[in-house]
Amino acid sequence: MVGTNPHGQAAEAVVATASVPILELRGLEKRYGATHALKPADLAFVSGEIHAIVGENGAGKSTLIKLLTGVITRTSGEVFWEGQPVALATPHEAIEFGINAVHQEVVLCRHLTVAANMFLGDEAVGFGLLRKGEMTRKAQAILDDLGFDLPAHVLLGDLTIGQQQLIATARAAIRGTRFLIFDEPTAYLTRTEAAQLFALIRRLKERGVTIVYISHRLEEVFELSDRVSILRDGTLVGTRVTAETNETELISLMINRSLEQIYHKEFFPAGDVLIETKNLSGPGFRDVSLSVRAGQIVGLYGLIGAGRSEFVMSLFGRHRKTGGSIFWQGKEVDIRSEREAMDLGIALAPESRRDQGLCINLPVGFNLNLPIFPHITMAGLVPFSADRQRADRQIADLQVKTSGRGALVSSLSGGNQQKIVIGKWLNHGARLFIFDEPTVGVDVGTKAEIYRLLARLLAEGAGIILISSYLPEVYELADELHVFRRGEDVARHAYHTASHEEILSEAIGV
Amino acid sequence: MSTDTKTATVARKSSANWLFGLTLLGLLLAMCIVLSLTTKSFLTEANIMNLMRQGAMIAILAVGETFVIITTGIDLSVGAVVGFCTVIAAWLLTHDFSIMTTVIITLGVGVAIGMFHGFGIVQMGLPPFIITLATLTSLRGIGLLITNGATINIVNDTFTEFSRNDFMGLPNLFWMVILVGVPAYIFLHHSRYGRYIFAVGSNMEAARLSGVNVKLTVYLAYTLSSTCAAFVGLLLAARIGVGNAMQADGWELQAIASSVIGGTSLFGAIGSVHGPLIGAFILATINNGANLLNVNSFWQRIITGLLIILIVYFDQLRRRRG
Amino acid sequence: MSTDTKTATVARKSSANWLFGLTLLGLLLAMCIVLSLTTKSFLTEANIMNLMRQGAMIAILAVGETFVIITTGIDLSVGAVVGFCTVIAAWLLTHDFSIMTTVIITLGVGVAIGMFHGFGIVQMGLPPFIITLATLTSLRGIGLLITNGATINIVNDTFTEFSRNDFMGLPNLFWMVILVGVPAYIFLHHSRYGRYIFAVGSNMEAARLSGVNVKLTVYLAYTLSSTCAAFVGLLLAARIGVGNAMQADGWELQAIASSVIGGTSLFGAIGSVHGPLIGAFILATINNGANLLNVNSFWQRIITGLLIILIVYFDQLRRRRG
Amino acid sequence: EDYTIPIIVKDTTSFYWQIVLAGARKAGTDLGVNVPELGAQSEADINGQISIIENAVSSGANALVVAPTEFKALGKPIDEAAKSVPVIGIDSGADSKAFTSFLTTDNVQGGRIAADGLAAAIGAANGGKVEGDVALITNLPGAGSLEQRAQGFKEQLAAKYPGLKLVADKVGDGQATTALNIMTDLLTANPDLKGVFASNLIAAQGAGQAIAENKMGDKVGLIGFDNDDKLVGFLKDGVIDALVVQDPYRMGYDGIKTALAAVKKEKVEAFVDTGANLVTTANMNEPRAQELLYPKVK
Ligand SMILES: Nc1ncnc2c1ncn2[C@@H]1O[C@H](COP(=O)(O)OP(=O)(O)OP(=O)(O)O)[C@@H](O)[C@H]1O
Ligand SMILES: Nc1ncnc2c1ncn2[C@@H]1O[C@H](COP(=O)(O)OP(=O)(O)OP(=O)(O)O)[C@@H](O)[C@H]1O
Ligand SMILES: [Mg+2]
Ligand SMILES: [Mg+2]
Repeated sequence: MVGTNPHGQAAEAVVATASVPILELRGLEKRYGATHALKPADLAFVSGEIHAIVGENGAGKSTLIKLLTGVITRTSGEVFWEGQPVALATPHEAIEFGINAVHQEVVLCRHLTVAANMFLGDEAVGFGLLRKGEMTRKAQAILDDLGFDLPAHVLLGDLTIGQQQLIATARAAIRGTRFLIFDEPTAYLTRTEAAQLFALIRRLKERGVTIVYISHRLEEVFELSDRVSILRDGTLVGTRVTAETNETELISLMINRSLEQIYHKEFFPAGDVLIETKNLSGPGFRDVSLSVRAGQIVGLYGLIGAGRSEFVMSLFGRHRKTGGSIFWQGKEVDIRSEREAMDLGIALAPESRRDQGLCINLPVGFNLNLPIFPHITMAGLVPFSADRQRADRQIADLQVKTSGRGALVSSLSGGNQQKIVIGKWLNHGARLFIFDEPTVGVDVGTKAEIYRLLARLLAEGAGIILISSYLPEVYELADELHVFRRGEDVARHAYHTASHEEILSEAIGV
Repeated sequence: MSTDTKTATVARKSSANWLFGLTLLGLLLAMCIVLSLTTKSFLTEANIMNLMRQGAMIAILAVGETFVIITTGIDLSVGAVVGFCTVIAAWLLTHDFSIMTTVIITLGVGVAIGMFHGFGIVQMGLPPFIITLATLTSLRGIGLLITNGATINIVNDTFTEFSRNDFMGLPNLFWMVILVGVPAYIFLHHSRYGRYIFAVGSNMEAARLSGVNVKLTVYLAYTLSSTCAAFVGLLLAARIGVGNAMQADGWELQAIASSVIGGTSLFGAIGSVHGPLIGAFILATINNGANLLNVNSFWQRIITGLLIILIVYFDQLRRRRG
Repeated sequence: MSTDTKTATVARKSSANWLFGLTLLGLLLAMCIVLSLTTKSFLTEANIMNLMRQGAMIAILAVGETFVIITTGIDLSVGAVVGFCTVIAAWLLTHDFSIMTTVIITLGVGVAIGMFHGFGIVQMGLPPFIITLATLTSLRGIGLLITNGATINIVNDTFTEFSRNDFMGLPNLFWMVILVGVPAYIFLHHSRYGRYIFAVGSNMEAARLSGVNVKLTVYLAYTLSSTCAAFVGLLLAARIGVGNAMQADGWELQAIASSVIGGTSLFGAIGSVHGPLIGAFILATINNGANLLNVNSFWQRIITGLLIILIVYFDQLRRRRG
Repeated sequence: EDYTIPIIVKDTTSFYWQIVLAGARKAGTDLGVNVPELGAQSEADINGQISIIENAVSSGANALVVAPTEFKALGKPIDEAAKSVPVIGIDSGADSKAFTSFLTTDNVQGGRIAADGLAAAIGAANGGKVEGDVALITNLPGAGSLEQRAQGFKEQLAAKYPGLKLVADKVGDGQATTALNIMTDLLTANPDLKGVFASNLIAAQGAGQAIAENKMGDKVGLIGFDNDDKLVGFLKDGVIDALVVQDPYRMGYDGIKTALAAVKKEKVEAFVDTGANLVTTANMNEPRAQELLYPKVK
């Protein structure tokens, strides 16, 4: 089923002649006004290979992909498809060649069904009418075949963001019959789902599909790819055969310096209990009892939809609890609004930056200061200087790659947007920081910085709840690790007292 | 996994979707029953026929408007297009064009206006609110210029009688609702471009990335809306027997209200064809009922406003509980 | 059309934001210069004073409307609120309330209407379009009921003269624009709640999770809009010397158009106070100029529509180019 | 026996029509007839009025009293209605022979009277010289009676007053403020303007206000049409020189009375001209003028 187009005819298997480039870039370049997002690049993709692309946030990876799929138009340069120059001016044209992509931010229609999304733009039609039943059946068959346990008839908007990502993958797989690009596909996936995805990618490769794979997780790059290209600051700095390189080399090419340790972990003596829940229940989770002490990171691990986000949303006053109690520094509290939570000293960086974290069409400085306007307001007005200073300091501290505090957040690359989501809470003076998937889409260098930042917060006497679906992250950082499954807190481990496998099986529930 | 619970709720929602249409219909029926009991004249053949005639034109406008709203747009010009097209039709008929030619040219004018809106939105990048507001203003001006601020009499009796006559026991005007509604339903819910209208309204970027011709889809939605309005212009010209550019003032708001009462979301991507039709007849029934009950015309306005709030509110509630 | 080009546009625009305001002002000045050269009466003190009076009311409405539009809402009721408040003011004055009391009560009515809108949107979850459309309909009805469909003649000369008189060489009505505009500017651009209005318009959920009281902000925006409208109602009552519920019909569209011409985005999160003010005076100048040039009233409508398209189009172009 | 005779006016939201309704209401109480008061949303809302007529007939009225919004458009619907019940026309005509009786003011004649009044006012202000620039302000396009007034006004100017030149023929949007703005701009653009005819209540309110604001009452003659407290005030102050006043109260009253007679199969007058009168600052205190200026609305 994989690699078949929606009408069911088998795609002609492409015979991989290893030396013929299926797609070749010559001097491809993209400018956004003053920003030089991609400097003239030459690169050839060999038919049938898995080609990884790595680079820091804002290095130009997504830009390259958007150029190849006709989403944006190039400033200059040429693209050759099987030796012929092509325009690739519209997505439609790219799809005609069999080029498709799973883009970084999930771009599908929430209001349409899964099946409708999978066949969007290429519907099955008979006598001018849509064959809805047939499409739903086919979509379901494809999903089942891929091993994705997802229904085809539901509205896309009712799935979690990770599940949406899988649908996007399935969709691209049935349409990108020759050349398929994945832009950070695992950012929202858990281990099991990532494993399903890798299986899919390998099957596609067997069918002769050329694959471009972008990820910030280097172990994935080594697990999957044949060759890897490195982008730094819009410049293509090199291409390596994966088997002939190593992590250290890639990192030094990416950030132009070496990085001895990504997971920066410091241990602090546990202080007083900041927050404690007793049998807390709410929408999406029940009976959770845990506590966080100053100087401590409590990690929450689980599969997508395990209820971790729901749990912290209740701590933060976004949802009302339905049972149990919350104690803040020993006193029972009822947190009814986000503002109340903030006033207690709780900060929350939510998981979806686009939906929950950022005012995307407002300036960087505005977003950074949004939670602290009440603190810097004087006589009802926000003084310019305070506004400016605080924003500039955060931008410098977090090394946000932006033209300034006045730039709109939407002009930042994904990883830099994530820095804003976190950065807006650092000025707030909170004692308990809740980070929900803080490193989604963040490059290794920045990740290391964020981990250092966590340590700094701990040193200042804060406590942290860290949610991550990326096991190594919580595993390496959490002083205490809770495993969630179907809304319940099913296991608790002290630092490094359980193996990855144990934790994973607790999360899956086998 | 959570998928199971989600699937369940979703399944309930999507099955409630059809029920929802039914329930609005239920509301309409309930109103009719109450009026039948409280007035002796509501449930008479003559009155039901009147009601069908009175709701028909807004119903057709609301269907056209719905296409546009689903794409997250808005078409403020429909009332003006109706008025303008009464003028075009009247002018053509008084200049001895045949009815057939008149109908074709008038609908062609509708198509042209819709294309112009598409052009403004797609090519010039104007907000739909602005371009259709501008056409509203200009079209009234052009219509007034053509008639020199007066009215054009239509002397063609075949044409004017059409709107008064019946066919198989139903008013011709109501047949026109069916004539527009059935193809519109098939188009919106069962054709490829109908689906693209939803896709564009849901996520324009996603639609574009999927190879959907977004521009064409936008053109299509506005053209359909203006063409429906031109068609209503023909019906109105037949009904009032004159061409007058100031007619159908404010009908755009009634069409939009009908559409929203019928469950269309102004944020796009949610809507149907049957909903707006029911919405339009609910509004017509409110007016008809108020007249029959001899409600003071000022109270009638107040009640209409309150009922709109109530209907949409309960509709939201039901959908939320769905 | 793609997000990227859009984003790029906006990014550059934000630095050009102030310039953009200036350039619209440039357009206004250019129109004035052309009219000064083509008519002998435009550049007379009397006419400039008239122009200031003529643009003042829509300008104030547009400012109020802008708050709402920035939150991604819309307030269709402002015209009806103006008409309704002329009735309230006239009724109070003819019942021997003092001017002070009349002003306070009328503004209080505006606040109440705005709160009601906030309630409908926040608590009942109604679309802004619907709740304000419903108030539009109902308020006209209530106003007509109060006046019994007629007009209330205001006999208080101090009150009616206010709109005619000048202060320091500028018409009182224009001073009222300044009186509203300056605090509105400070509020929107420099106060905490002003910023929350932008945040809510950009991403309601993100604003909420950042501790913004979203409900209060929405209440605030609608209350400001209705209060501006009530204030304009007072000014209008003074200017035409009567209370009449049907006045200011369609002013909501003029206010929205002024706001959009002034650079406000109907998708929310983009807007200013100076933009809508300039937009309103551009529209007033178009009408004033057309009258002075003795352009046929029907042509005047056509030209207004075309100019709206042109102005918004070139404005978009300029913003795109930065 | 209980009779129901609805009165259907053009637009319930204006004072003029409220006077008509008041007359009809009075007739209703006097004669023991049930009189539903109906009307369209505006004077241009033809379709709305047709629907109201349809509803009134099907709701079992014994007769209808109708003020047609548009001559041609209402012809067929009135023919249709007259098949079931007697129809009495008031105020304006319609293209139908089915009216049992007809009580109207001739609006074209009203326009002529306005022209005469304006000429007289200009003559009085300029030492007998009837010449100079004049203007016409129509409140709303597309309303039949306003078109007829404009027509009569222009015809009379052309026929009788060659010295008066119509320099501006302005059409507003139904708003007093628009009429006010138009009038202000007219005064600015035409410093030699001698007179203006504002052809209905709202237009006259706006135009009067502009003249009062600019203190041009002595220089510019203003003729209004119809009346309310505001306009009578202007008339007193000399802002308005004359008002063309109809007898709406009588139209309403006699409309119902005639309709009742028709229902009872009594003989009724087929055509009654209720007349249009010129009320000037000079004659406004005469009893008949007072009766017309201060109708018993409540
Ligand atoms: N629409 C835009 N307007 C202006 N600049 C842009 C736009 N999109 C991207 N950029 C800039 O182009 C550069 C490259 O961005 P791109 O999204 O390609 O980075 P990336 O390598 O995909 O990073 P990440 O790993 O964070 O996704 C960045 O500096 C970014 O700020
Ligand atoms: N408002 C709600 N009411 C009831 N149940 C809900 C609600 N919102 C979410 N849920 C359910 O709660 C469960 C937990 O979802 P949640 O998104 O919190 O998981 P998570 O562990 O944070 O995973 P992810 O990595 O996707 O964020 C899901 O089964 C979801 O369907
Ligand atoms: Mg990227
Ligand atoms: Mg989560």
